[in-house]
Amino acid sequence: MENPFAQEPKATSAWLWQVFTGVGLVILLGLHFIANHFIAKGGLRNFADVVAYLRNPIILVLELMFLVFVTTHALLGVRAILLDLGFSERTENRLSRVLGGVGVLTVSYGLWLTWVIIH
Amino acid sequence: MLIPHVIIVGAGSTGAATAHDLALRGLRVTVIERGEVASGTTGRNHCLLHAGGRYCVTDRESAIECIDENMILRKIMPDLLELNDGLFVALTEADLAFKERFLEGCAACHIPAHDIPVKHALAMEPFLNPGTLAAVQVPDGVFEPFRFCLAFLATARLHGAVVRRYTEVTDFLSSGKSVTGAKLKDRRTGKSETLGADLVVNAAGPWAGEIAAMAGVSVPEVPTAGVMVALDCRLNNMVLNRLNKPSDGDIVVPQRATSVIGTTSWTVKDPDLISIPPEHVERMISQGEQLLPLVRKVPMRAKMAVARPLIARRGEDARQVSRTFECFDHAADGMNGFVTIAGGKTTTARAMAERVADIVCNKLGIGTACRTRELPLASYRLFYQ
Amino acid sequence: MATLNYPKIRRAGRWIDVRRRKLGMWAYALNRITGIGLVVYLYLHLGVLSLLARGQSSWDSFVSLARSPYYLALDVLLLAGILIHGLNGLRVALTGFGIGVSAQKALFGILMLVAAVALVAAALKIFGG
Amino acid sequence: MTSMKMLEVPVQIFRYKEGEPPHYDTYTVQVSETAHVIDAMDAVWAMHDRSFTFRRACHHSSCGSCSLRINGVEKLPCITRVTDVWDGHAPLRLDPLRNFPIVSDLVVDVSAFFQRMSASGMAITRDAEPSLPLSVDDLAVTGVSPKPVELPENLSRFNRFENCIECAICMSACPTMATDDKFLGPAGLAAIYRARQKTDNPHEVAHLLGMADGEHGVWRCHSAFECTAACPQAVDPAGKIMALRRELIGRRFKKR
Repeated sequence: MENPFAQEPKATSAWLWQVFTGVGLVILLGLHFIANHFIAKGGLRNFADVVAYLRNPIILVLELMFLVFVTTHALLGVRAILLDLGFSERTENRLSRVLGGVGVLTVSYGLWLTWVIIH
Repeated sequence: MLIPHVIIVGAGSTGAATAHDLALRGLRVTVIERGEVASGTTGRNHCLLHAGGRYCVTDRESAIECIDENMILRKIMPDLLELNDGLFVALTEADLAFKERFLEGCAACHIPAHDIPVKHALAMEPFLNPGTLAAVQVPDGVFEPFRFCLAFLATARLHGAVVRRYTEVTDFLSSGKSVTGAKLKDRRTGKSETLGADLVVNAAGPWAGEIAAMAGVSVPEVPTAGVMVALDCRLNNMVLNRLNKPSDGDIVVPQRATSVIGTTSWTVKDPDLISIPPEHVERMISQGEQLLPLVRKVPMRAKMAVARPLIARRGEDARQVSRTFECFDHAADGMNGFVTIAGGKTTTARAMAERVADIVCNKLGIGTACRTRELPLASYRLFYQ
Repeated sequence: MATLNYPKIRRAGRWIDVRRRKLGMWAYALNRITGIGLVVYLYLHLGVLSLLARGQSSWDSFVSLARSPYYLALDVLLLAGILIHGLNGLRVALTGFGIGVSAQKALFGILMLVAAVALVAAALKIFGG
Repeated sequence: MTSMKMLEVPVQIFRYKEGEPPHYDTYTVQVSETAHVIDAMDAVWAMHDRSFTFRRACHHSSCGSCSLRINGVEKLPCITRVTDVWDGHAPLRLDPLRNFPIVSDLVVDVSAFFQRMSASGMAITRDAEPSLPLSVDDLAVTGVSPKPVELPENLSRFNRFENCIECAICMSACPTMATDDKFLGPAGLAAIYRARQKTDNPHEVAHLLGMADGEHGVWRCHSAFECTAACPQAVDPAGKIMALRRELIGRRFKKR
């Protein structure tokens, strides 16, 4: 059955993504923390170890997922706080777009960094 | 010609209904209320939409007013009423003996009354005293006094009426022997002003005497206080009345999430501050407990007291005083342009308004007839928008 | 009729005033404080990682600095923020799906207990080496 | 009148009049030990200061007009006993509701609240709902919200007013409401939920859920549950908001 209000702008998505990435982070962050600060002796890897660590394809995928999830979650959170200030419709849309841009930049920075490290 | 301007003093049920009636007849209306809407007698009433049974033996005039208005209000504010009927319950032989006179009274006043089997009554009212000897079902109802007034005022506004809350009448303007306006004080700003009027309607309930005095006339009114007790839980579906002559604590009105027991009756000097006598509260509990044995087991949610405006000569016993209303055209006392509507009860507010509006229009030479019997009221929520 | 309206800027900070408020309000305030803190940290973290791009020496010198107890203390603080935010987040998610709505206070209590235990364990691990 | 134990209660009241800076005035009033806070307010007005303005009507938590903050927390003074909120020494502080324009003293302009209630279209009377608690044991625990039960045939016609008395306390307690003036708010969303329960007409449902699903609908709620904590009528707005979220999420996944 077609959803009568499918066309209307909805906020469900934002919240669902926040929850989805949030739950994802609980898992990924667990791994990230354990891998980087507990397994690694002294709580931190030196340069060589980091490079070796990231060259492991599974780790690489997990870390990149982590990057995307954490950025999305963080910026959706910032957006929620900003929307609480009840700006005008236009300002709100603009803020959402700006935050989207910030997200893209953040992720691409992360990708670039990883690429540099691996090579 | 210029449309006449009428000032109504008081935004209780009478003032609100009068504003609606006059606005509907095309007059310019300003309601002056010193507090919030229904912050006086109306707000603190028993919420009982009378079917008239309570008065059908002792005061048929009131009884007939009640059943007529009851039926009209069902038409004009259907969404503002809990319509679950009421029971007149006999608990003693004396009550039982009263039943015949009660049924005669109902018949005489055209109040549909049904003598129903006790087990049927107990099925509908699981917490009713199991010792019940008889139960008569009548079309009682329950309203919400605050919204009752808001609905009338919201509709009056749609027809151009102005409602000024937190504004006090401090005096009246007069030229010779007639009132020409009022001196007002805005309690929100402390600023004073004057407002001209072709006529003033005094609908100040138990304060009508004070207001009338400002115009140099008097009203034979006895401010009579009553105590009510609201329980922390609803114990009955229908209004429960004691099947006997009106007396203290013989009605339990269910409303929303509470049951309200009422009421007592004693005359007071100053309606502004009525301290609640503890023994009256206890009397409400002990009386209510006869109808609903659980009453004493339930925590008390609130207790309130307010003065009702009863018309009488001083000294007369408040219970014997007729609950009907009266209009006073003070032209008879030598003061023109000043009319007082006193007595009555919220159930009959619309009829009171119709009566006083007829007098007002007659004095101002306006021919239009009353239309408040048929016209459904606007949403009370519009009052605040 | 002129009314008294408090400026938005003054109202904007109200969420942080939890005096005399109930548990849910504390949960919300905590979640927001930790959330903001974590966003700030995220970008600091990404900034620091740029040292990796500058090559071995700059990173390893940072690592040696980062092993000082003061820095580890900050790690514990960070971990506290993550645990509170993450676990309270679960409460928000669950109630949003209509799960445990009536028991949200107990839910919060339990989750925070878990957070506390995990934090202590982690702290011991971190300082224990 | 029999003798009753009286209390000497200092009451510190927020005062505001147009054009003057807001401040607090303190009055000491005499009330009986069983008095409610509204009786103390009445005494201030009647005996001490006639310029003091506040809203009130029914004095038994049915009209919802007297709502304010007692020592910072939203309450109905008509059902709040002085002895339950007064420590016996410090003045009892009375402030107007938050998140509403202040008209005068404790009087706020509640039009924003009623606009939301109108938007929901929730009728204040409902049919065929249990209006009584199940048993004596329930009286204590269920308070104002009887458990839903199957009514015997002859009882099913009973109707009753909604528990929500539109006191706007939830809008004052809500942290989101403090800044987001477009937020539908606890009562508004709870009303949408109640209205939605009443209808299966797809267009009405779409309209109601559409409102709830906007940027300033259920998703702005931060699950602080302050509304439910403050509600004097056990309406549980937060619970209703979560129920709406659940339905919206359900529909979102059904759609695809």
